[in-house]
Amino acid sequence: MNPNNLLIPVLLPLLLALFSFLLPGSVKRLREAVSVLGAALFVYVAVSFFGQKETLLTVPWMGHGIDFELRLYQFSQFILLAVSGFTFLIALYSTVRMAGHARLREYYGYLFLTAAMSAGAVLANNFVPLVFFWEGLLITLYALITVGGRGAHRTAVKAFLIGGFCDFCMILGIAILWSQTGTLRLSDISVVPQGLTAVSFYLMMIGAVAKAGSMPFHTWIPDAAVDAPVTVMAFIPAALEKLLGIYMLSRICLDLFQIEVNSAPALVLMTLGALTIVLAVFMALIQKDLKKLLSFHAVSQVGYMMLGVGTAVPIGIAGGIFHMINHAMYKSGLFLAAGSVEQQAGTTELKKLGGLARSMPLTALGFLVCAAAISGIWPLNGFVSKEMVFHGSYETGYTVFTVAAWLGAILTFASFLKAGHSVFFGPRAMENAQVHENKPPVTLAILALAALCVLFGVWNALPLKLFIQPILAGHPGAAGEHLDFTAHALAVFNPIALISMGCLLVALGLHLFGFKRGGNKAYLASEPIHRLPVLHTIYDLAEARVFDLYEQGIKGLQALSRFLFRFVDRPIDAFYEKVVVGVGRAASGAIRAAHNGLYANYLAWTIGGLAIIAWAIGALLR
Amino acid sequence: MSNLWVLNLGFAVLLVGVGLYCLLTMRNTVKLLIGIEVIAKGVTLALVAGGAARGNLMVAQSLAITVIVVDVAVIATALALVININRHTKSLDVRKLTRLKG
Amino acid sequence: MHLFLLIGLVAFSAVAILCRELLKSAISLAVASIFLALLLFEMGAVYAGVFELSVVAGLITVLFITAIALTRGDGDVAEGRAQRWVFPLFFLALAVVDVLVMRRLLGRIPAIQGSESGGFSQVLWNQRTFDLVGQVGVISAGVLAVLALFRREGGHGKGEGHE
Amino acid sequence: MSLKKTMAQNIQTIIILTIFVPIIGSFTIPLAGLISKKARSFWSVLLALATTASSMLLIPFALRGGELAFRKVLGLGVDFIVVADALSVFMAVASSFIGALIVVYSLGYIGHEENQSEYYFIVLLFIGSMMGLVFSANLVFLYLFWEIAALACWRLIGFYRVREYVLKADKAFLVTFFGAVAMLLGFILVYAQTGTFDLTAMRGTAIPGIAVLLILMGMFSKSATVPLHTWLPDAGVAPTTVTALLHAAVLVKIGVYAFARLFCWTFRIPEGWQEAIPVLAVVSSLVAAAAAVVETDLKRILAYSTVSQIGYIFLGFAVMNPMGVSGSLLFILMHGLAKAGLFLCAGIVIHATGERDIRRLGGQIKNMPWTAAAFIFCAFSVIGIPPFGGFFSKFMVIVATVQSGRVWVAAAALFAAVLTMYYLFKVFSAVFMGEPAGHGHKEGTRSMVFVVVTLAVLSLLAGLLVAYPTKLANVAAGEILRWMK
Amino acid sequence: MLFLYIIVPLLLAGLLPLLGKLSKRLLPDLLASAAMLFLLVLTVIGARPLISGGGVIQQATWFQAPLNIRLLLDGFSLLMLFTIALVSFVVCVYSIGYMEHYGAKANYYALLLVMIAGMNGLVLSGDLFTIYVFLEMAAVASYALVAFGRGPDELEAAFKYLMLSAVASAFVLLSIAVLFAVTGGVGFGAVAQGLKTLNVRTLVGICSALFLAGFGLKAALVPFHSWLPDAHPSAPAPISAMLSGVLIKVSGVYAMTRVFLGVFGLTPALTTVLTVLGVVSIFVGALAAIGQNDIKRMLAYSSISQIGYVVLGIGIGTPLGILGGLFHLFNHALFKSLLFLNAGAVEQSTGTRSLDKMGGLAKVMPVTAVTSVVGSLSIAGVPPLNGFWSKLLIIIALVQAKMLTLAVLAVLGSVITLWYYLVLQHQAFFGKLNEAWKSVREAPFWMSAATVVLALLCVAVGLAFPFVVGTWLQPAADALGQGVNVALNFIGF
Repeated sequence: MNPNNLLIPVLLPLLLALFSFLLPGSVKRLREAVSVLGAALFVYVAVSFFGQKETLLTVPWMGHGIDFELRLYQFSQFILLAVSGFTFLIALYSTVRMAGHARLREYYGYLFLTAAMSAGAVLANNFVPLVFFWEGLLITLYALITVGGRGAHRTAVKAFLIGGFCDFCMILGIAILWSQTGTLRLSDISVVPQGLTAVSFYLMMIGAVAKAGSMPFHTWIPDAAVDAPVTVMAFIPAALEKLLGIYMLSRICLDLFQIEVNSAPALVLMTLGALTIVLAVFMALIQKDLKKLLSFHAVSQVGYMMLGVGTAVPIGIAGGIFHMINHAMYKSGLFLAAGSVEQQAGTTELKKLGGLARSMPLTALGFLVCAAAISGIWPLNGFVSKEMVFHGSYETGYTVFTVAAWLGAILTFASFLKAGHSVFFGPRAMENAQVHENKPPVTLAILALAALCVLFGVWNALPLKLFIQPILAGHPGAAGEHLDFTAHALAVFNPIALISMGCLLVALGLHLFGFKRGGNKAYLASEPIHRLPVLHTIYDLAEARVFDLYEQGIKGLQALSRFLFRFVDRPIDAFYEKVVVGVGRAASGAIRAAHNGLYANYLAWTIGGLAIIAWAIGALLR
Repeated sequence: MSNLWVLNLGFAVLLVGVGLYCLLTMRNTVKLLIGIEVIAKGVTLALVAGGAARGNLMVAQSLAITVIVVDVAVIATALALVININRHTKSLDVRKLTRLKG
Repeated sequence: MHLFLLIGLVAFSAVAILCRELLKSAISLAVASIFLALLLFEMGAVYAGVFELSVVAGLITVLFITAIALTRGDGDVAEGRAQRWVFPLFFLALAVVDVLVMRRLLGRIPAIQGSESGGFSQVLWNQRTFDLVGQVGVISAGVLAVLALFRREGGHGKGEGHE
Repeated sequence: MSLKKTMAQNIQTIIILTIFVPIIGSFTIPLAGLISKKARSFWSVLLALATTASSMLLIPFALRGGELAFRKVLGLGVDFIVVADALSVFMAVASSFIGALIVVYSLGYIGHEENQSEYYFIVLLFIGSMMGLVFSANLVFLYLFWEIAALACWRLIGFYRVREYVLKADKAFLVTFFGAVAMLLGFILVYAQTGTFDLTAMRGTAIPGIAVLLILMGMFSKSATVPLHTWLPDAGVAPTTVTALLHAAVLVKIGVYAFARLFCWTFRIPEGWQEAIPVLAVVSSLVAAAAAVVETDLKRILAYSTVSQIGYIFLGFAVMNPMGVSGSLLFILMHGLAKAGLFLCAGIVIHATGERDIRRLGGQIKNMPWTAAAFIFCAFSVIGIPPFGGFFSKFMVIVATVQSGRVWVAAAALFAAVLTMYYLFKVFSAVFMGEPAGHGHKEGTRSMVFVVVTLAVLSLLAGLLVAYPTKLANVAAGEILRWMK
Repeated sequence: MLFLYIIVPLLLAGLLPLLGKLSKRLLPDLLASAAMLFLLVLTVIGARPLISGGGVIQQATWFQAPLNIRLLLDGFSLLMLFTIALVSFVVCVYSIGYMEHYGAKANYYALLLVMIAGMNGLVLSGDLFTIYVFLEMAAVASYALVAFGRGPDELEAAFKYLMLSAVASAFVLLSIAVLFAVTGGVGFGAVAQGLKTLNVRTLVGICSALFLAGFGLKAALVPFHSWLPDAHPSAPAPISAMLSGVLIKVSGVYAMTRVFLGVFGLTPALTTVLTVLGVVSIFVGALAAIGQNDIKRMLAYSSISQIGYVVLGIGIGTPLGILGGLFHLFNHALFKSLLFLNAGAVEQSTGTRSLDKMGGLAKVMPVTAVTSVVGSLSIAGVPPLNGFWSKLLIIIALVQAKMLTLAVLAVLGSVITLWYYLVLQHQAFFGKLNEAWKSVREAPFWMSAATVVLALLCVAVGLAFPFVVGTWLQPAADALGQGVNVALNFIGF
């Protein structure tokens, strides 16, 4: 393949973005049409790239080893395909959902810019273009969130700042890695993390997992769920950022660094993953707004991926990556469904919704399938990938992570029972009387994603063999082993799978218990857990954003800044304004006071001066 | 002769000292001018004594005369100043001349 | 004789300074001038002595007396009371220091003997001509100064304006 | 041979023109002012553009790695020596170009003030002194142009003749003068050691630490680096065009240029200082960023931001590896574009609303969308977000710092970048977002908006087409560090 | 020919009081300015070629008849003559406008001319005693000129000035008397020769101290400076310019330098004392100036400070130091005169010297404002103005002489200098226009012309400093650099 073709996935969306920017706002349908068609073309390009031989494009750029290098190989082919697919679906969905929005022009522009940047980041084989695209995504993220309206700006800034901080960490990591290895080419690097390179690993890991939305860098996601357009949520935090983040994390763990099983980096990653799973899902459980609930799950699920990749055993890694793609599908589907509901019912508050299954059957179907998938119901894709992660974490010997993952599974299912129950079943809420099914592009997108969830679950061999196994083939940990995860992908009768099933039952029980306790109101089903003695306090604190690292960080920044300002900057200024001027004035005053106008005084100076000079000359002569 | 020169020089210095004392401690402006005159006398003495001691008497005399002439001019100007000041302040006290300071 | 004249010179100078009345001071100064003139005579410096006698003892005394008469302000200036005992102390100290310094100089200072030729006027005219120009200049400066300070016309301009 | 000679002569002529067109031209501006206001404005813009054009003519020469030094013997060891290489050409182009844009902007901004003749006169003199400075290869002439710049800066900061403002101008002048004379003393120490002021003759000379300290005081005072920085925020009392000029094009870049020219290009400085300067730079960066977070005056925030960014430039030069040096050079360009844009945007806001306290501003995006967009573009560039130009320069500086083994310094610098991000967004939110404070403010004249949009677009283009300036910067970096080999 | 420098002003001074009866304004203005212009041209065209081969001694003539007056001219004297002629010409031009309201112009010019004659004579004399005589001549004229306004301030200042000067003269004379007694002569050559043959270090030390006190008082070196802040501000502005610009340099610095470098020979002890005095003067003068509210008093303190630089430079004793010191002397004559003339213009227009009451005068007095900016920056040592180059040379010389501490102090001094000049600028010219001065007009033509000439000279000397240094200063520094040899060579004449 001609290496220059590698620019197409970047340039095509870029052109689409420019088209959208330049097209006057008054032109209505053309923009949507071109966008959908263009996105389809994008998918076509990605598909045609799939399975190609490894291709490298190198353009000299800035010297110092900074070249514009793109590399197409199995992993990037796969991610590229996913990116293009989601772009297409979101574009399709947006034609309805965003119709008539005041800033449509910018919306599509940023959408395709995001796609272009993502494609670039995925293909980049040199750290500088990688960071270029990677960090460039911050701008589109910022811009897309602000499309949500005036109130969204705060959230957009939050997202930007968190992302920026983590990206800077990654830059530092890259810088260290470069200084250690002497090259910026990703494909040339493979080091053992120790000493400085370990620092580099952690820093780059922060960048990667933060992009994916891991704790504690997740806090903008629930905020954005409220402020940003739901398509943006479905596109970025739910899909693209997971793809990119976990892609990067896998690159770091598989290629750039040689991570041993249960080595310190692996344990750190797993711990972070486990914490993310549990803490985020606890937050998700008690949410009373569908979009917020979904957004917390978007965080929680990252934990599985990190846990999987962090196990450093082949099945775990494969599970993590597989979970990434699965999650992108069902979480997008869920967000899109939520968006559909929002568009039709005007709200996503669980309390105000109910019984929509009849009036919006297709949306409900899509939602339920996706919810089942995320909960890990057999035989959907979520089950497969989660099982792989469970296996992987179990293999490391640290069962505690497996337990945490199971706990997450329980609560995930419980919260989706609550959500599904309160939105689509139960008595129909008064406000929802006039709700109808949404337009075809919307349902099409949702159903397509749901169908993929089923497909990847039932025919899991397809993604596993096509996508996942080739990626791991070159991995040192898997070298020599014959990789085949399909064998027991859907196997139920093994201890781990059985425990997982049991977890689901526990979740059902919890839900029913809560449902009864809450006076048959589904949205209150999580209240028993919410009300648990210690947990309740913690929840309150969390609601007050005490655990929000961003808010605390900003407070810290401000405090530090005030400190530096008051005790370093101002004293320096005071030195000039007060001390120097004061000393000058004081000296001047003293000298002026000495000139008191008395002749005798002046004469005394003269004679004294003569005496001193005579003495000095005498002394110096000797 | 050298000893005589030293003697004269000693007295000349004494005169200058007395004159400086006057300038330092006295208040009356006219008195100060008298102090200046005393100093001038000391200087004249020193000049002539110097000449006399080394056989340069004629030069010394011409120098002394010039000094005296200069002295007159200075004293005249000074007295004119004193009289003018006296017109303004109605006083001869040098310690009241402290308009200019700082 | 020489020493006597020197002591007289210093003594009258001191009196001129310590005298409470300006007029007496001026006269004491004139007497001191006469002593100096005698000293100069004694040293052979006749012309300088004559000049001293006429100009300093005469002209300057007249100037002083005129000024004292014009100002009539000697009554309002009270010299410090301490003068009576401070001056002797100062004088004594000065004299002691003077004697000490001069004794160290005694006979120690090498010197080049002058080799003068010609009389006074020749020296004055041939060697110190430039000084004469200077004298003329200084005198004219003095005259112009007095003229400027006692000028009638013109007023004070803005000189008095600022305080 | 003769061809080469004619070319050298051409280059000489161009350099002389670049230096003296603005300097001599500046003195004709008051004369043009006698004709009419229009003539003066036109003439000023023309001069500025001519300077830019003439400096740009040198780019091909510099890209070829050409280095030309020629001298006019004046006696007393202070010959007028001019050196044209990639470094000086890079600086000259960056400064004169941004300067020219600011002059265009001034047409709208200063259009109704008094003392316009003086304004344009001094601005052109300012630009001219910068041109002279970058081409000077004699320490005395370096100092000379240095002080002319300080002088111009003094008049311009006190442009509004309010007493407090004039006092701030005095402060600026005094602090920079203090630093400058200290630097002069340093130069003289070097002179006492080498017996020459000629930089070209001193390449690779090791100089004593005390001289480094003294010279550094000059650079720090001019480039407003902690602890000699507080005059720069105070200089915000000047018309915004002036502040933009100070921050972006001319003044603060002088110090860093001198750093590159002296401590990288010419002298070998003692080990201890090589270790200390990066730390000093990053401390400056941090303190200033912190101050920017706390301040509420729009222009003071931006001023502290400059102080903070200057720290990076120093850092890049101070680590003395090719990447750091070319990163810092790029930084000068990128920061110049973006900071000029930010200030000029702030100028539009201040011009329209008469308000500088960000707590009393808000919602201006409604009234001035172009300005808001330009502001955020430039802010992205200053923060260092791709694809804007600032990203590359910051990235290179950080990477170079790590490469030189100073991981903690790089980490601190990145932390300052986080602060930068925070305060710039704070400013943007406070000024353009939120509830509108006051309505119906106009966006400013066409020339003003044109310039800010141009700067914003240039900030973006500088990132997308970063390869071109980098080429020049790399050539310069190679030349600068040549003696190290 | 050189005798013209003395006799022309002196004769004119004698004539003017008579001519003044004929024409109160025009004739004195015209004649004085013409005489000064004549001397200036004479210096540039006539006198400079004389010293192409080093110093000369010229026999004065009176209508072709030789007089027994021998005038010494070397590079140093020439520089001083040039400075005197330049500043006094500008001052005369300025006086045309300024002295209108004082009246008695003829008398004023006569005194001024006597003063100039005195300074010229001082510079041209080759004899310690003659130096004293002409010093007194200039001084007596200057007492009267300080008191010319006859206000209480003026009289008080003149009185103190006179009383301190008289003491200084006595010191000088005493020293001359001792030298005369020891060496048997008062000519430079005789004294130098005598001191060379005799070994009288202690005596020379004492004489040095006396000379330093005497001439130091004339030059207003701290601690002998106390009269200057009173006398210079009180005088009419052109006279302030004259005093600060030339008189303290001629009767103080020139005489001191001549004696120490040309007759005694600079010893390390003297170097130390001179440089320390110089630095102390720099700081005392500069610090005192910060707190001043009277514009002219500030300038006067500034003179003390700048004289400190001159003495510092010369005191180093190295060729470069001397060059720097002399250059600064010349420059200071230019810019300090300029600043005093500016102050005079402001005083005349607004009627006040108080900085507090001024403000924003740049708007109504643009020429004065611009020229004063030039002067201020120049004196602070901002390039490319002339003050920078001379300070640069001094500091280079200090560093080369390994006097690093003094160099740092000198540099700091120039920062303080800039400080108070900025205070002056923002109080007087910069800043908002004070309401009271809305109707103030720019100074009359001749005054503005004088300031513009000086300002242009400041710039021109700054830009063309190699030329100026080569033409006027290098010969002067060379003459001094030879030390006592110059004087010894002249003994045969």
